[in-house]
Amino acid sequence: GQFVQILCSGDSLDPLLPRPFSFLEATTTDFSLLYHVVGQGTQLMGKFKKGDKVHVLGPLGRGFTHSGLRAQQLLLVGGGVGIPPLYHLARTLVKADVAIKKNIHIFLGARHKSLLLCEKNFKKLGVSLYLSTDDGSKGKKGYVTSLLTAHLKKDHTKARVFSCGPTPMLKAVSLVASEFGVPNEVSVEVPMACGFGACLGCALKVKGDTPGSHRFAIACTEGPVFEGSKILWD
Amino acid sequence: GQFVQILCSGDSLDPLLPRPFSFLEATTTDFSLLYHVVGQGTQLMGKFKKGDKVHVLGPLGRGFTHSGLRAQQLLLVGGGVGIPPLYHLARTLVKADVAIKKNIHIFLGARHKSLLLCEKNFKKLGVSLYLSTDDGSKGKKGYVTSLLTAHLKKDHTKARVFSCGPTPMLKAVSLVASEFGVPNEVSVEVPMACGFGACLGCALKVKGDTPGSHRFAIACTEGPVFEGSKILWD
Amino acid sequence: MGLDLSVQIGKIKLKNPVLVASGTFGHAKEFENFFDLKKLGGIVTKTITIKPRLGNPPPRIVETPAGMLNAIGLQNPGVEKFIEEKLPYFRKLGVPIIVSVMGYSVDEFVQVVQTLDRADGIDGYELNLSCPNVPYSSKTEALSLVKMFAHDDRMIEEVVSAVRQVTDKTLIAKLGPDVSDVPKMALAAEKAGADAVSLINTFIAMVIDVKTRKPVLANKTGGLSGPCIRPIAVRMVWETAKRIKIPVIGMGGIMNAEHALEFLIAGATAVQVGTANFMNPEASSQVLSGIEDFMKKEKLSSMKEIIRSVKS
Amino acid sequence: MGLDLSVQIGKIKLKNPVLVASGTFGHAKEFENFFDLKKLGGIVTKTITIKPRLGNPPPRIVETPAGMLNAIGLQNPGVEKFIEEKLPYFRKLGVPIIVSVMGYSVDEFVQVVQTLDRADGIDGYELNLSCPNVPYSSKTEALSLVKMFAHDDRMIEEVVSAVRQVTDKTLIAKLGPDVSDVPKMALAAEKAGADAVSLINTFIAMVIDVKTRKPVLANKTGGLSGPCIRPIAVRMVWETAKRIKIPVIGMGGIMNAEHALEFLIAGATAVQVGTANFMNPEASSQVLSGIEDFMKKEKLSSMKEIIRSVKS
Ligand SMILES: Cc1cc2nc3c(=O)[nH]c(=O)nc-3n(C[C@H](O)[C@H](O)[C@H](O)COP(=O)(O)OP(=O)(O)OC[C@H]3O[C@@H](n4cnc5c(N)ncnc54)[C@H](O)[C@@H]3O)c2cc1C
Ligand SMILES: Cc1cc2nc3c(=O)[nH]c(=O)nc-3n(C[C@H](O)[C@H](O)[C@H](O)COP(=O)(O)OP(=O)(O)OC[C@H]3O[C@@H](n4cnc5c(N)ncnc54)[C@H](O)[C@@H]3O)c2cc1C
Ligand SMILES: Cc1cc2nc3c(=O)[nH]c(=O)nc-3n(C[C@H](O)[C@H](O)[C@H](O)COP(=O)(O)O)c2cc1C
Ligand SMILES: Cc1cc2nc3c(=O)[nH]c(=O)nc-3n(C[C@H](O)[C@H](O)[C@H](O)COP(=O)(O)O)c2cc1C
Ligand code: FES
Ligand code: FES
Repeated sequence: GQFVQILCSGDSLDPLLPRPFSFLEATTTDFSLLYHVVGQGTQLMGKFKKGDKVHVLGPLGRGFTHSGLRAQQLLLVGGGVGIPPLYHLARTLVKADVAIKKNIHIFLGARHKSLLLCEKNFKKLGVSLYLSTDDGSKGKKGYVTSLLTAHLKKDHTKARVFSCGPTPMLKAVSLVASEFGVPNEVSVEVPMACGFGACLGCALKVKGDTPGSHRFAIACTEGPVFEGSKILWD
Repeated sequence: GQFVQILCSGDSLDPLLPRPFSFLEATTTDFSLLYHVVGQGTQLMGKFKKGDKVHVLGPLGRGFTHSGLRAQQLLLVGGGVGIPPLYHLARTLVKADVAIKKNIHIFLGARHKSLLLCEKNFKKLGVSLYLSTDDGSKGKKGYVTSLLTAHLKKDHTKARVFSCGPTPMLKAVSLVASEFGVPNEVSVEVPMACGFGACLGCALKVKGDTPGSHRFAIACTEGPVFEGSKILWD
Repeated sequence: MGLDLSVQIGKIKLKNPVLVASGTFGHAKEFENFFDLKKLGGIVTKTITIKPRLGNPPPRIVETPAGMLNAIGLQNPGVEKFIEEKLPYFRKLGVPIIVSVMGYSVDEFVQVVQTLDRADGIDGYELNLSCPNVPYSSKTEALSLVKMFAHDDRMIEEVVSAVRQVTDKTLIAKLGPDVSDVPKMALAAEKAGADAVSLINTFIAMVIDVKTRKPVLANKTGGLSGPCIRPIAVRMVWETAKRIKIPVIGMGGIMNAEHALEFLIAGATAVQVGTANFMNPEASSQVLSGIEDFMKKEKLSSMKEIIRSVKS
Repeated sequence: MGLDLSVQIGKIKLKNPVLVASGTFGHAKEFENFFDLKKLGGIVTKTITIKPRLGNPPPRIVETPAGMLNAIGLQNPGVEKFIEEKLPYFRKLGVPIIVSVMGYSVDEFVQVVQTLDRADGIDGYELNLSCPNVPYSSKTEALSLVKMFAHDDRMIEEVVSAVRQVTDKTLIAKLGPDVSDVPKMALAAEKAGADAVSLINTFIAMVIDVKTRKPVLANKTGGLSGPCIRPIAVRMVWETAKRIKIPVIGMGGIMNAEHALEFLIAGATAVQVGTANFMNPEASSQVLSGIEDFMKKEKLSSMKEIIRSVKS
């Protein structure tokens, strides 16, 4: 989904580059986000104090499709830090009355139950929730794609898939969706420098204009949401 | 006086080098220091929170003479961030009973009264205090050296001068002291990288072994306290 | 009394010395919501080649201490499409447009410039002689082993002379830092008719992922830019400005006005803001206003009082 | 099964590949309270010259983004006093001692090494061909304009050959990074009989104080070291190790084991820890234990499995 670039280090030049984070919730006046501490930048973010001024740039990028979804069955598949943007999507669709709650199905996967983000948020929103963990500590043991496959087997009429998470998951989800001939949008996570189209650093290999050809899409402006079928996975 | 090197930036490499700070108070188990926020490093120090772990190296360097001072008149002249180490000196001398309170005279100078550090500490210690500010906002208007000169004019028997502060002040104090033929020790503030003799970055031009010659002393290990008369001021 | 920030680079009178560096400013449009682009002294475009280039596969960037590596691989639409699709927007901005060009041979350099010269709205060219990410070749047999134009003064002379013959527009030779003697390279460009030199392009560099034991970038090496290289860039500008008569355009890690002033004082006539645009899209505009503030504070009225004013 | 971290540099068998870099480890004594110096793979001393040198006037150092400049000016007691006053302490440590030497002429290089060769307790020499802070001269007329030995392959060959003739001890040529073609310089050293090359010395660089308009360093320029230069250093080690047969000793911004491993994987046989010693006197010992941890985690038993293992 759409994202912001945050300068985690203030005046310090190490780390130098801003870090991209998706919205968890957002209005026209404020926003929240949810992140995992994985390295230097997110560690520094953990030290932010109430009242600190932080350099934030956004909203950036192209989010998930937000219209024409009323009569559709919406399957949101998320893993890891890809879950918050899906909550943002679900919430926005429900609030804007673009989709009906009962048509929204959320599939979440994680290594362990402690990494299943936003579970409560989704519950509060009142959408149906399907959980899986690699170690079986919560929900179904295994990958989230098997939950998705099971669901699509039962019913894939007017289904549309939206997913966000680690690349291997996106690839797997994309494969499943295309098996069932269901449209799917993925929000990719690629290394970025600027986040707004200035550096061309965030290349993503996608299908070219002619069959068999490829080109490099600029993920921060063309994406981060792409049609899964357009991406040339490694 | 003796000092510690503090890594202000934690894991970040900018700023890279540690920053030197003198002791304000120190025991064998803990210490305190007092600093002015002047740049990136001290700004980051201002964000330290109770409970934070900070990389500190010390005590480093050679401090002021601490013995043989009983019968002497001790004149401590400080300016700016050179004041805390003089408080440390006065306090240590008094606590260790190396000097008698009434023999200790403190001369402090600053641009403005708000920069006259440690005034209360000295008062509590019960030593006599002479203040000056460049703008006359407190004490005598003008430089601290005129207070020192006035005092020495009245009485310079068995006087010894100890000073710490900006280089121009140290130079002026050193000149006054030598005019009166009074021994003086200055604690210099020079840029440092390591602080313990590894880099040879903290050169201070001092008199060489033969008359008229010079050499570069390593301020962090030979000093930061030097005999004022040995230094070749610019 | 008004401040006069103007400087002259070849035939171009820049109203101020702050440009944006090639490859770091998208197609300019990406910045239009951040500040009034008209403020800029000039814009140097992403490097354009004769044919479109897809660029390198990802990963193309990796962060380093106070810097970053990039191996974009000169992704660009090619000269024809550039003229058709990108140039009209630049033209509208009303600031000097310097098109950065590169070729895989002297001929290609000439062809790109000739093609661009037929289009309107271009004020000058910056010859990217030093892009480290693509293999080069030269017509001259003996030199064909040299990997980069910028690494050999004879090749620099060859390219600049050839291009000089086909255009009257301002010609800037952009040099790379990975050489023993930058002034020598700059002298070669000057001799061949360049109106200015731009210093510096990125350093060839590498980051290895210890876990996978692979270079992080798909291209293995990339160009190092950002504040980490600034002290080297300032030295190069300083030693070069003393040796050549044409102006030097300085860059490398400029994040704010103080850094830009460092380059100007060292001898640069103008500066380019690069990597800083990524962290702070308003960086170039802030550099400009910071220079103005400095001039006011120091009671200076023209750039002459700053450029090459370093004391020794 | 024990880990074997040993590596061979010329005639010296290092028990592990972690050395400390010239000019960054005082006279070693400064570090004795921080860790057991016996742990080190070896120590490279501050550069020693034939006569004592006072060094440069202050300021000698200035911080830069993720790095620092130094212009110490080779302050050292001269070879005689070094042998008398400093060497005995080194000798006692029981780790390989490599004395860094420099001369203002080929003759001086030879003389310093000859003088040292008469003393006990020295395992090898590192020829500092690249110290950027002092003017050089060469006997060979035509080359006398070259400012630095390290900038010219013929001069490197001249010095290394001359020294090679007067000592049987391990000879390491330390090269500077400010050249177009590092492998070419390394090949010259190899050809002349060096047992290894050390890469890299500091980059010549400059910081200007905008308020005073003066270079911050009294010497104007200084050598840039620290993490900021690491990506360039890794690239230079990588491209050099592919081209020469003698081992490369890598350095430049190593702060921890991961950085050291980057150099080793890129092609270095050993590494030196420099600037990191200033921020963290235990850095070299932590680099060593970090390499051991890595080997245990990855189930490696010898350095062979790491050195030049970069995949492409
Ligand atoms: C469009 C977009 C939206 C994003 N939204 C979010 C979000 O809402 N919440 C969130 O927590 N993160 C999000 N991310 C990922 C986030 O940007 C990274 O986790 C962050 O940049 C890491 O910065 P760091 O300095 O802490 O780690 P770094 O020091 O940059 O990396 C530390 C280590 O973690 C690894 N690493 C880096 N990124 C990730 C990752 N995403 N997952 C696992 N390991 C990683 C690196 O390879 C490295 O080994 C998003 C990324 C993109 C591109
Ligand atoms: C032995 C020794 C003991 C010291 N003890 C103390 C102490 O007890 N308390 C204390 O506050 N400071 C002390 N200092 C000075 C202190 O180390 C510096 O103020 C500090 O390093 C500045 O770090 P920074 O990153 O905040 O500023 P920097 O970014 O390094 O500098 C910011 C700006 O301030 C200027 N600057 C640097 N140092 C000073 C200074 N001392 N005074 C005025 N301007 C300066 C710089 O030139 C620069 O323009 C001591 C210095 C030494 C050598
Ligand atoms: C992502 C990126 C792309 C770049 N692309 C080009 C380019 O196409 N042509 C060119 O001449 N320089 C290119 N450069 C180099 C910059 O123009 C500039 O010379 C260099 O980055 C140093 O300045 P800086 O440190 O301010 O970024 C690029 C730099 C970056 C970071
Ligand atoms: C303060 C300082 C002094 C140095 N003195 C010498 C020296 O005398 N001889 C030498 O060959 N290299 C000297 N160097 C260079 C280092 O040995 C090393 O090559 C360089 O700093 C890069 O490594 P680093 O980034 O880990 O410091 C010095 C470096 C520093 C920072
Ligand atoms: S991150 Fe810079 S163009 Fe996408
Ligand atoms: S600061 Fe390094 S030797 Fe003094």
